[in-house]
Amino acid sequence: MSHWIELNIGPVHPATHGIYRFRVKLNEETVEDVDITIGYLHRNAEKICELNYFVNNTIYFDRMDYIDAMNMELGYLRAVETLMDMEVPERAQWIRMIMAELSRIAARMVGIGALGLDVGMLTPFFHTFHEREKIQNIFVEASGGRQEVNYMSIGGVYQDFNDTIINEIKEFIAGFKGKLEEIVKMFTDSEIFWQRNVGTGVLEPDIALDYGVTGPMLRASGIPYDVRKDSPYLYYDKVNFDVPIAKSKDNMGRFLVKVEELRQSVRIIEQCLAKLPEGPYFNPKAKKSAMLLLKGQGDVFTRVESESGEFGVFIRGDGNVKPYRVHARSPSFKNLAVVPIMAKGSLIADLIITIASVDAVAGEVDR
Amino acid sequence: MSLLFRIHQWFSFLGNFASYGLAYLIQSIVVLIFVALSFVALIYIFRKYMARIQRRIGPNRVGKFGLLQLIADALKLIGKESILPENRDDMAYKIAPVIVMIATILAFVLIPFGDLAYFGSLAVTHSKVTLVLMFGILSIIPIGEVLGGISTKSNYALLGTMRAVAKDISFEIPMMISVLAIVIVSSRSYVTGDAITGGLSLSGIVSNEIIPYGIIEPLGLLIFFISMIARASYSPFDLGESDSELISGYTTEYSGMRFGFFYIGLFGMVYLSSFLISLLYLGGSNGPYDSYVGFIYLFIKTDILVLISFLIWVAIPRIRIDKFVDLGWKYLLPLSMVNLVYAGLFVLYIR
Amino acid sequence: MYKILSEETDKSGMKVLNIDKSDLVELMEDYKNRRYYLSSITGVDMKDHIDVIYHIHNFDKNDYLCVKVSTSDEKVPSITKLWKAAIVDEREQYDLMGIVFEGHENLRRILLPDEWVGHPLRKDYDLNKVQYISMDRDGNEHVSFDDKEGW
Amino acid sequence: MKTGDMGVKTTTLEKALEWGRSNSLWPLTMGLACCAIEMMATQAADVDVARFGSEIFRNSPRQSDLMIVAGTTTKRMAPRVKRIYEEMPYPKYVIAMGVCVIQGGPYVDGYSVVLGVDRVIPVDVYVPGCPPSPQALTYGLITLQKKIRNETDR
Repeated sequence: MSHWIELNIGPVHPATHGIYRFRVKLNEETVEDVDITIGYLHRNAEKICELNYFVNNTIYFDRMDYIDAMNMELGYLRAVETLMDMEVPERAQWIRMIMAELSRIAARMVGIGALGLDVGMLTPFFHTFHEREKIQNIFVEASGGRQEVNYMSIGGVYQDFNDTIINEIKEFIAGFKGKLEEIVKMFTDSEIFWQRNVGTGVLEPDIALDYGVTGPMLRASGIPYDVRKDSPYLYYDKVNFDVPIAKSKDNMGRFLVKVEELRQSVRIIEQCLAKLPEGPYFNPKAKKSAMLLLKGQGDVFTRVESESGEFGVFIRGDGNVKPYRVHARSPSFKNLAVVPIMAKGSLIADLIITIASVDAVAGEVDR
Repeated sequence: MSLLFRIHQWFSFLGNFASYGLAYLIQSIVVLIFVALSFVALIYIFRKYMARIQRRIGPNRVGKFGLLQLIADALKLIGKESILPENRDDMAYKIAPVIVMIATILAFVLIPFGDLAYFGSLAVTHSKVTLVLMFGILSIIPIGEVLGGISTKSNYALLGTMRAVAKDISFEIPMMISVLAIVIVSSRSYVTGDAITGGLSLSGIVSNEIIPYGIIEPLGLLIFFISMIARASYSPFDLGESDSELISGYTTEYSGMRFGFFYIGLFGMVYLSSFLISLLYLGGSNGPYDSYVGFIYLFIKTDILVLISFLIWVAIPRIRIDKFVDLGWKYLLPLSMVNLVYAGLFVLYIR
Repeated sequence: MYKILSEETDKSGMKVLNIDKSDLVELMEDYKNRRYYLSSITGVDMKDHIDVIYHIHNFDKNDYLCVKVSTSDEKVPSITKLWKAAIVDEREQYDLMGIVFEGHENLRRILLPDEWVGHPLRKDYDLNKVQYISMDRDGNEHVSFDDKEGW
Repeated sequence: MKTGDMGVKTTTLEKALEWGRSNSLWPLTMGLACCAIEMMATQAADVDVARFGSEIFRNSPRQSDLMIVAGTTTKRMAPRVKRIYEEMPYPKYVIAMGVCVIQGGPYVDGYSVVLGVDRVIPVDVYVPGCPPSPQALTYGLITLQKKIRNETDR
């Protein structure tokens, strides 16, 4: 005998970090079936991109994965620069790398803090946001924006690094190393946190591949795939870093992979700071007065590693100043589709943690 | 000499019956006002303390240092519209917060507050069975929660109630058994080894508790503390509410002052459970010169316990319901049985 | 056996296979057996026909491949039998571009409500015709062009 | 004064209620898009909106007084925003956070964004920015508090 309850989680619910709706069929506390409805944040970015100049579209990509804005910009600009055969000066590439990694750290800080809230720990959230605030101060110094930065532009970056920014980054990195361990300790020292994460939300690697899952979720299932390592962009081939994987395939594995990636990000930033050369920070072909005249022709599909996985951008240009078609292959969109499989048969409390560990961002799912 | 008797003497011109009635009333009000004030201070401390742990400042704009924050909250809740859900079970919906509120107030009246200088004993109730009454009342509060959860006909509230019931059943038995062990131990004075009476009243237990029972049976203290966290239902055992999963569990559909009652019930339970632990296991108002400042001892012990509770609240994640039921039945219950046998052997030994 | 119409390299150095849409499933099956996985599906409205572009990816060799199909009647065979990832991708392209994937079991709109009129990423979609969404008590969505039926 | 003849007592009571109301605005967690993260930052350590009495972010609309509409409201979300607004008990207030909520923001050309949440629900305070910084949101909150304190003087 079974007692069905149909529970509606979302669109606005503390556990859905963003707005999607999970219609959960419950047999007492056990999840029998999950039906995901998305589209509550469909902001037609792809349509608007067709109406705007190439250079203006960066802001819409900023707002896709809104917690990891730098990597989104980078994804778009890589595509545009490939389309236009635009060279990016060396200094600008290193600056982009530093910013992309900082942004990755900032995004992870939100994810980890929210995971803490979801398991019922209030405290780590505030500590992670304190760290995130420091990164945002660096962004403000560099670009003027806190979160949706619009820092990179075609052919380089908006503004050069000055000594203040470099010192701030160095200061942040120095403090963050210890702070990260402290935050992680808050989680891993708790027996209950282990109890709730180990063995829940298991994702088998073949299912993950079948559904097109990428990013930390795929790595936590045991497949060491990272765009930064496998097909390096910027200068990721000139720095040393490791791609962590987890064998356990569960929520705890995902958490630990994310944490280890934070450590690797710190490593990358340190190497970048050491290697940062002097030189121009934008390509003179894309100077401000000429930006609106940049044209592109042909098809291009490039990808970068964003905080939630492989972010690919497809652009078709018809030789005009506006793109003919822009399409984003967003990782969260795919990652979210496996939630029903991961959650089936588990308790509702596990479902909540599974959703948190997927860490999908609504802006990127719906675009 | 007790405060009750003194008030009775002041009003003795009204005759025996009326003056006793008046004395009970006045003292209840005095005690409740005191409890309410300390309760307000407690929530203020909780907020500041939590903020401090979380690198924040906490309320500091309302009144000096934000002291009036809770008054503002209360005023707002009173002025708030109370929405009645359409599919509610009307009577159950309306009566549930009242049950929680009244039970919380009643429980505070039963506490023997100890002696204070000129006033003597501050206890309101001089019944011989306050222990039984107290745990009776503690069992009434869940009824309010269950009624509130089921009557709103909301799925979140229903799930929250199911969890709350499962939680209540699995911890109340170990709790009661560990209290039984206290009653057994306090049936004989461990100073003289003589049989003594008064083991069913809180004040009787406290008066016999020269060495705190927490030292004699630490296992009992542990079980009782865990049970009391579950009873007060804060993190890690806030299963009935579980903010991030079930919005706010059985209180989801309550608004305005009706929600305020539940809110008071939650914090009141934290306070009450700290009182109970310090009475039963930490010696209550016992200490040097306790006939003058016993009340202060009780108060200090309780407040330290409250702070420990808050620390647990903000630092520990929520346990999953099946793990909690496991904990209750597989660990707490056998342990409390062991504790009970140990208490019996202890009594035999001191005899 | 499938026939590759032409082979080229696009600007990012990716190999592009142009094929006829009747060969699509066969070709994809072949690549699936070679451990390729679907990465994304993109539809491009070229006014007289629609290009459907599949990106597939081999994780062992780290090889990206682009398969292009063009259709003039908005219909393309579905590849959901091969990869589950295609389920959401095809629904999205159906929703925004109006490509009908034949053989997809659950081809509903995914980002917009079911009653929405038109496919917004088409070049002939009229942005000036504003549509409004309202919701009844049970949470069902209704779309209309009348702004009074909105909120 | 509402009725005119009720005398000083009513005014004092109303003032007290207003004071309580303005100092204890419990916001609803209504994060819709990008601004939600900045709303969380407002709640978090460095800005700490708890100083102003908005400590408790309630998850249930029944227990909250203030709806901070943080992020782009799409047409699909608008009826739901309205329903959640209706679920809140009076007195209730709305802060529109970010330009998307105020008039559509960068998505003003599109087909699926509501051009201003004030077409759906009444808004008390507008906080512009994309997204507004936590300081701006705090300023908006203080403005709302001032507005509430002057309600009966109208």
